[in-house]
Amino acid sequence: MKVFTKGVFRENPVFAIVLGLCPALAVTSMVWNAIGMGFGVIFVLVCSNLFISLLRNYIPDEVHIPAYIVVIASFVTVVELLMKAYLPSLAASLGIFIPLIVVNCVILGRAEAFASKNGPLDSVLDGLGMGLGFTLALIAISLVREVLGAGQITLFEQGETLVRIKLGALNDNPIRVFAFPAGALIVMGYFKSLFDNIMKRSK
Amino acid sequence: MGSIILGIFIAIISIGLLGAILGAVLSLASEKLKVEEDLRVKELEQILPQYNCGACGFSGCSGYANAVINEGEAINKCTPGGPELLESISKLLGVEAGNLEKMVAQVHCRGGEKSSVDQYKYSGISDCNAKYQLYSGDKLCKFGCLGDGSCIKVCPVNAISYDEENLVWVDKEKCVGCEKCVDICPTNVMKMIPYSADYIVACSSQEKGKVVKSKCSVGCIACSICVKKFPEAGFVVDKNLSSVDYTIKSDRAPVSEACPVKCIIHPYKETKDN
Amino acid sequence: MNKTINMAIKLLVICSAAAFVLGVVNSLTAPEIKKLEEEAKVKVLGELLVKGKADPAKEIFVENNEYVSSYFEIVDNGTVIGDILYLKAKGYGGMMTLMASYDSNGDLIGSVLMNNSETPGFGKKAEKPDYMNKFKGRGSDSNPLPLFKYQVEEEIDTVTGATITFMGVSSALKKGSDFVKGGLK
Amino acid sequence: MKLKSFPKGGIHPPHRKNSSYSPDDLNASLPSIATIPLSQHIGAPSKCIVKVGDTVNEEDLIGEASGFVSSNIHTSIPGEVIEIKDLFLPNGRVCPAVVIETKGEFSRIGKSLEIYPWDDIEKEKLIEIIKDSGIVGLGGATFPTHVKLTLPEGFELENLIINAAECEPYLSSDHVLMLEFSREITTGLKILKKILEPKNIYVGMEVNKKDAGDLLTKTFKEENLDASVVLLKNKYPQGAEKNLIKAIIGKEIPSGKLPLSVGVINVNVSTVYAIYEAVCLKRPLVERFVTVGGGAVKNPGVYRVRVGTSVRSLIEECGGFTEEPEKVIFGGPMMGFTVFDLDVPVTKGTSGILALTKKEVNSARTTNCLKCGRCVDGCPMGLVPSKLFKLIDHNLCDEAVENGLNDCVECGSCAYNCPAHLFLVQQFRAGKSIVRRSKGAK
Amino acid sequence: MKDKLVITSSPQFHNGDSTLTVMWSVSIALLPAVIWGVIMFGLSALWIMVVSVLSALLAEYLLNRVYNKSTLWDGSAFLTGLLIGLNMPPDMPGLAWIYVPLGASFFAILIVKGAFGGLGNNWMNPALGGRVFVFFSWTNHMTVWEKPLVDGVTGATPLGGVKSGLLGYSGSASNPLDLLNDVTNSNLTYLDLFIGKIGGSIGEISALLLILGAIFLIIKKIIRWEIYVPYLVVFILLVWCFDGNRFGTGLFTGDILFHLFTGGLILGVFFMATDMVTSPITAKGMLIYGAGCGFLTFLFRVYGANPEGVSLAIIVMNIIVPLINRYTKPQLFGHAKLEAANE
Amino acid sequence: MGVFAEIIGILVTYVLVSNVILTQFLGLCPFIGVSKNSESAIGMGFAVTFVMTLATMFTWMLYNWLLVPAGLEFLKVISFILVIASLVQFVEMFVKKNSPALYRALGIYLPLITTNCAVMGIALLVVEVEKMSLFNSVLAGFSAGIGFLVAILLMSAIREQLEIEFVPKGLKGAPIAFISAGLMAMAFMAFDKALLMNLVG
Repeated sequence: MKVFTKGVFRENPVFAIVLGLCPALAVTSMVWNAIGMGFGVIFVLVCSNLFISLLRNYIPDEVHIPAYIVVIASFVTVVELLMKAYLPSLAASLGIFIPLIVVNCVILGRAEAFASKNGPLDSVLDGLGMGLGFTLALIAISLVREVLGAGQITLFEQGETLVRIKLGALNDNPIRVFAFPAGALIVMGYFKSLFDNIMKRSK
Repeated sequence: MGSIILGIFIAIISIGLLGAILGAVLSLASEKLKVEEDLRVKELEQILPQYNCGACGFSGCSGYANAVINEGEAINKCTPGGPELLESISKLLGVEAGNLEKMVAQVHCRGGEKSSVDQYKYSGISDCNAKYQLYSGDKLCKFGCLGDGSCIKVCPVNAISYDEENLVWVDKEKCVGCEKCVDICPTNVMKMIPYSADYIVACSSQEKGKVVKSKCSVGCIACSICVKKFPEAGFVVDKNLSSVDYTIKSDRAPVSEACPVKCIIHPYKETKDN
Repeated sequence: MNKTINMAIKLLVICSAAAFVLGVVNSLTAPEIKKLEEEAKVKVLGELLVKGKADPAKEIFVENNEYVSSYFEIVDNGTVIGDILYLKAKGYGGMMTLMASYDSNGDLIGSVLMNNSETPGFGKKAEKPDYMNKFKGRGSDSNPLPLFKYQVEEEIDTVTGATITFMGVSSALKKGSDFVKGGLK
Repeated sequence: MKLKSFPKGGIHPPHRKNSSYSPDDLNASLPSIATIPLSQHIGAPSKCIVKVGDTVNEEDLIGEASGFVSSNIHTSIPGEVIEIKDLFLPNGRVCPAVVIETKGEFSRIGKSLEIYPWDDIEKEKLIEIIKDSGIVGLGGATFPTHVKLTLPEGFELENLIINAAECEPYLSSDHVLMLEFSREITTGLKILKKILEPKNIYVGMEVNKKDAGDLLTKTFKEENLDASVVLLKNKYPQGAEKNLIKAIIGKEIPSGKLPLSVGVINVNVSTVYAIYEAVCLKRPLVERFVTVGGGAVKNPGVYRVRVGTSVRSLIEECGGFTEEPEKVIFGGPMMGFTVFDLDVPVTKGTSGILALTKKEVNSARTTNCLKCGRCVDGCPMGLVPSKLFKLIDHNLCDEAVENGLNDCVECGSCAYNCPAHLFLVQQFRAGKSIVRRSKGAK
Repeated sequence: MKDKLVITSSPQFHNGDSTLTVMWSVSIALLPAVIWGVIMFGLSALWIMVVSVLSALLAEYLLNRVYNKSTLWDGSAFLTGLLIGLNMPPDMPGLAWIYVPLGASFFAILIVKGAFGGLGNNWMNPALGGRVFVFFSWTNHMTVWEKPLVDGVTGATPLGGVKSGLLGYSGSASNPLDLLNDVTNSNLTYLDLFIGKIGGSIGEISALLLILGAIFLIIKKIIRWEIYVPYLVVFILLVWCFDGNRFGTGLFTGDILFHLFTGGLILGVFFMATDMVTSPITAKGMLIYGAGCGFLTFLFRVYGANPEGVSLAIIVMNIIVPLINRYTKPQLFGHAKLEAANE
Repeated sequence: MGVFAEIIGILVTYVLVSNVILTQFLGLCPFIGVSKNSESAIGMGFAVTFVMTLATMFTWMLYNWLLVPAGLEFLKVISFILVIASLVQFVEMFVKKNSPALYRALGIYLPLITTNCAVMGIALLVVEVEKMSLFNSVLAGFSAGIGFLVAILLMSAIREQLEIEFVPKGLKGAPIAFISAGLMAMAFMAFDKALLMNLVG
C-alpha cells in the first residue's frame, strides 16, 4: 500500500520531484487533455513497469537503457495508435506530446529506480501510484489554467459528445495568458511553492 | 490478411535488425572505448535514484556521484532519494560520524531588553556582525548575544528562532550540529553542547561579578555557589564565569534553583510549545 | 565477442517482440484511423457543397503551386460544375489549411478553416462559419473577393493577429478563385 | 589647466569647509585632565611605563613601543597619573589609557623654542628620532612613520607623494597648517628628502586649496627645494592613497600591495610637519591640528589641540552646541567614526571633530536595493557594491572576496550615493571581519 | 544633551536622495501627461487611471500584510499603477475599464514584483509586465482606441493606422503621415503628433509634455543618459535607414519625426526603459541595454504583428539584463596590473 | 537570396519564435534542473545542441529512407528513441575516450539528454509535422539547440541574480524559477510569426 500511495503525494512526480514537466505544462490548457494524458501515462507506466520487472534479470546491464526504452516506446506507440483510432480529437490536441511520453523522465526513472529492482506486483503498484500522482497533478494545473484562461472546464470531448462547464463572465473575457505557455509556468511555480509548504508542514 | 502479416513481418525484421545492430555497436563500443572508472563512483551511481533530474545541482546522478566521491560533496543533496537514500549512501561510504554523541548549538546568554543595559543608540544593519563593528555591539556587556539573529539567517534547518522573550534560542530537535551559527557569531555566545545536556550557564561574560551586575541582571557573577554548594554537580568557575562539565552526570535542578541570578537554566524548556 | 553477440541477440529479441506487438496493434487500428480521416474529409466536402457531389477518393494533387495543394471536382449529373480546393495560407501562428469550394466562375461557395494554430479568440474566430460567410458568393471579376479587412468592415481595426489571419485567409481564397478561373492551372 | 584626478568613481559631496581662523588664537586651551590612550597607532599597543601616582613632565614618555610596528606615546601635559583605565576608542577598539591631571609647570609651551640644526644628522639617526618622537601617519591611518620610512636594502625611491588632498568635507586642518607653516613643511620635506632620496617630490592637493598650493610653490622656490605642487580636481576620495597615486603619477597599485610596489611613498602633510617638529624642535608628537565643525557647533574652526583633550572641553571652547547634534564624529563625515559620549579624547589620528545636525546627516529609512548603479558609479575601486552587499547578506563571503571585497577601501562613496540608504560600508566591514575570522579558524 | 548619541557606521552623511524622492519625482514628472490624457479623452481616462493606481496600492497593501513590511507609500506601487494607467487605452467597453487595469496592476505588483520579494528584486519592469499581461489576455479591449476630444468614437492610433493601412494600400503616399491621413481621412500634422492631438494610450500621446517631464528627471539626475541616448540613437538610425522600405522609397528615407512622436516611444524611452531596478547596473551595461531596446523597438514596430513595440522591446531586454550585468563588471582597481604581471 | 532567407528563417524560427522551451514546452526538466549556474547551463546548452543536430540528421535518414518506404511510420517512436538513446550513449563513450577535456566540459551533461524531450520533440517535429528536407532538418535541429542554449543561459543568469536577492522563503528555488520562466515566455510572445514573415518573407 505504501508503494502505491507514496507516488500520489509524498513523491509526486510533478510537484515533489519536478519530473515530466513538459507534458504537465504543455497539455494542461484543458482538463480533458490532462485527463487523457494522465491515463496515457498511467497505462504506459504500469505496463512498462510490469514488463521491465519481469525482464529485469534477462536484460544485460550494458544495454539496459535501450532495452527499457524499447519496452516503453512500444507501449507509447500502442497508446498513440489507440488514441488516434478511438479518440481522434484528443489525439489531435495532445499532438506531439503523446509520442513524447516516451521521453517522460518519470517513466524511465521509475523503470530504473524501481521496476528493475522489485517484483512485478510492487512495480505495477508503484507505476499505478506514480501515474495517478502525475494525473492528479496535471488535473490540478489544468483546472486552474482552464478556469482562468478560458473560463470553462472541459471534462470530456469526443466528436459530438462534449461535457463542458462554462463560467459566465469569465468565459466571455478569459485571462488568456493562462492558456499560453507563460501562464502554465507561472501556475506551476505557485503550485510548486504551495506543495513545498504543505510538505514542510506535514513533516 | 496477407498484407497485414507481411507488414508485421517487415516491422519485426527492420526493428529487430535496428536493435541488434545498435546493441552490437554499443557493446562493441563499450569495450573498445572503455575508460577505467572509480568503482565507488559506479557503486554510488547504482544506489542513486537515476532520475537524472539535476535537483542536486549536478548534471545527473553520475555527476553527483562523481562529486561526492572525488570532490567531497555533501551526501544529502539528492532530494528525490529522501532519508532512506541518505542512509544507504552513508552506509556505502562509511561517513557516519561514529558513535560520538550528537552536539547541538545553544545561545549562552539571556540578556535582553529587560535585563541588560544598552550602551548607545544603534542605527544600521540589523545583523550581529555589522553591529559588532561598532564598539562590539550596543549592549554595555560585550560578551552577550547581540540579538540580531545572524545565526538565524545561516541556519540551514531553521532550528534557531526568537523565543517568547524575544531572545535568540535554538531548538535542539531541529539542530543538526553543523556549527554554522557558531562560526558566524561575533561574540561567541553560540556554543556547542551535548544533545543530552540538561542545564547550561546562560552567560558568557568574563568580567568581574560587580561589573557584570552593573551591566546585566541575568549575568553570571561568579559567586561560585554552584561550585561550593554542589561540588558533585560538575560546575567549574573559570575566568569569572561558571560552566558545566557535561562528562559528569548529576541532577543539576537544585543548582539552578540556588543560582542567585538565575542564569543556570534548562536549555530547552522554552521550545516546548513548538 | 560472444558478449557482443549475446547482447545483440537479446536486443534483437526485445525489439522484435516489440515490433510484433506494435505491428498487431497497428493492423487493428490503422483501418480505424483511415476511416476517421475519410469520414472527416467526406464531412467537410459535404458541408462545402450546395448541389452536386464530390468524390472523396478522387483527389487531384497539384504540384508547384504556392497556395493550392490539391482539389476535388464537383460533379452534378455528369458535368463538372465547380471545384473544392485544399488551400495553404499563412496566418499569425504559421501555416493554415483551408478547404474552399468554388463554382466554375470562381465564385466562392463555401470555405472551412482546417488545421491552424491561430490565437484563440482572434485568428481562431476564422473557424466559425459566419467569419467565412463574408466571402461567400464573391470571387467573379465583377464581385471580387475582399483582400483587406476594411473592405468588409466599416472601420479600420488596428492590426493585431486577427488582421493577419484575415489577410492569410482572404489572399488564399482569392488565389483559389484565380486558380479555378485560370482553368485549374 | 586640466586638473588631474583618478579615472573612475568618486563623488562630489558638498565641501562645507570653514578654513577661517585667526593665527593668534590657533591653540586650543590646555586640558586640565588629559586621557591618553596607549594605542594611537596601527600595530601593537605601547607598553605602559607609568603607574598611578607617578608624576610626569610635559612631553615625557609614558608608553613605549612594544615592537617594530608600534609607536611611543608621550604625555601632552605635566602632572600626576590618577588612573589607568580601559577606554573605547572611536574606531571601536578598547585600549588602556593613562589619565593625567595637570600639575606642575609646562616647561616648553609658550616659550620660543630653539631650532636645532639637522644637516649633520645621519639618515638612520633621523629615522631613530622620528621613531622616538612617536610619529605616526596623521592622515588617519596612524601607521608608524618610521616603519614607512625604512626602505628595503638597495631600494631606489622614484616618487615621494605628500598627501594634502584633504578631500573629506568639513575638514580644513591641513589647509590651515599649510597656510601657516609653509616654511616648516618645506624643512620637513627636506628632512624626508634626505632620508628617502626620492627622484621626485609631489604635493597633491585639491584645487579648493589653491592659495595654500601657491604659497607652498613660492616657499619651495625660496628654500630651493625641488618639489612640485599638483592641483587635483575636487572629488572625493582624492586623498585615498591609491587614488592619489593614480591621479598624480598614473600608476595603479596592484591589489593587496603597498605603494612601494610602484615606487612611491605617500606621506601626509601633517606628518611632514610633525617630522619637522621632532627633528628641529626635538618635540614628540603631543598635539595636532583638529577641525571642529558641523552644523551643531556654534563657532567652528581649526585648532591646535593637545592629545588627550576631551571632545567635551573642545566643543565648549567653540561656544558649545547651537542645537542637539544627531551625531558626533571623529574624523571626516565620510570615513569618520561616531562616538557615544563626549569624554573621548583627541588622539594622534584625530583630524576633525564634527557635530552634525539631523538635517546634515540626511538619513532616511533603508529600502531594498534599487539596482540603480549609483554605487558602481561612485566606487573608485571598480567594485559592484550592491552585489557585494547582497553576497554578504546571503553569507557568501568567499564569493564576495572573489568579487573584490578586500579591495574595498571603505571610502563610503557608495553609501553616500545610495538612494536606498543601505549601510553598504558597514556590511563590507562585517563581511571582512567574517572572512578574517574564518581564515583565522583555518 | 541627549543621553545617547546615534552610532552608525561611516559614511556619516548622505546626498539626500532616497527611494522615496526617486519614485515620487518620476510620478510628478508624469503629471503633465496625466492631465493632458484626461483633457483629451475625458473622464473615462481618469477613471481608468484611478482604478489602476488604487488597485496597485491595494496589491501592495496585501503584499505588505503577507510579508510584514511597510512599503505602501514608498511610491513604487503608486508609480507602477500610474504607468499602467498611462499605458491603457482611454476607453474600454462594459466593465473592462475596471478589470483590465485591475488585472494589470495586480499581476504587476503581486507576480512580477511581489513574488520576487518586492521592490528591487524583480527583474522585469512591473508596469510593463502588467501591461503585456493584459495585452495578451484581453487583446480586444487593449486595441480599441478612442479618438481624442470626441467621446465614444474609436479611431486608429497613428502607428496602428499606418500598419493596417499599409496592408492594402494602393495610394501614392510615400511617408507614414501622408498615408495615415489618406487612410483615415484626417488632416494631422507633425505638430499635432508632437503636442498630442492623436489617438493612443492615455499617457503616450503628448511627446511635448513627456519630454518636459523627462527634462525634469534629467535635471534631478534620476534617469541616465547611458540608457535613453543609445535607445534613441539606435532607434532613429534604424528607422532612418530601413523604414523607407515599407513605403517604397528605399533606404535612408525613414520618417524619424513620425516614429519619434508616436506609439509611446517617448514614454518608454524616458520613463520605462530607465527604470533603475530592471536596467543594468554599470554604465557599459546600460549602453548595451539601451541600444538593444532601440533595436528591438524598431524590429517589433516595423516588422512585428503589433503596431507598437516599445513595451515588448523593453521587457525582452529585461530578460537579458542579468546576463549583461554578469559580463559588464567594471575593472577592479589594481587588478589589471596584477594580471599583466602574472602573465 | 532565397536559400539564404530560408536559412535565416529557420534559424530565427527555432531560436526565437518557436523556442523549444519557452513556446513549445520541450526540455523543461533540464531547463529548471540545470540552470542554477551559468557554467553548467552553457555546458548543457552545447551538449544539447550537439546531440540535437546529430539526432535530427539520423532520425531524418531513418524515417525517410527506411520507415516511409517500408510503410512503417507507426514505428517512428520506437526507432527514433532507440537511435537517440544509442547515439547519446555512443557519443558519451566516444568523447570520454577520445577527448577527456571535452568530456569534462560536455560529457557529464550527456546522460541527461536521453530523457530530454526537446531532442525527440524536434526530431519528430521536423520529420513528421514540418516535413523538411534533410539539410533544413539538420539546420532546424541545430537552431533548436541554440534556442535551448539561449533560453537556459538567460535563465541561469536570472537565477544567479535571484540567488542573492531577497526572494520570499516559500518561493525560493524551483518555484521562482518557474515564475521567471513564465515571465520570460510572456516576453518571448513578442517574437511572433508575423515578425518572421515580414522579415524574411
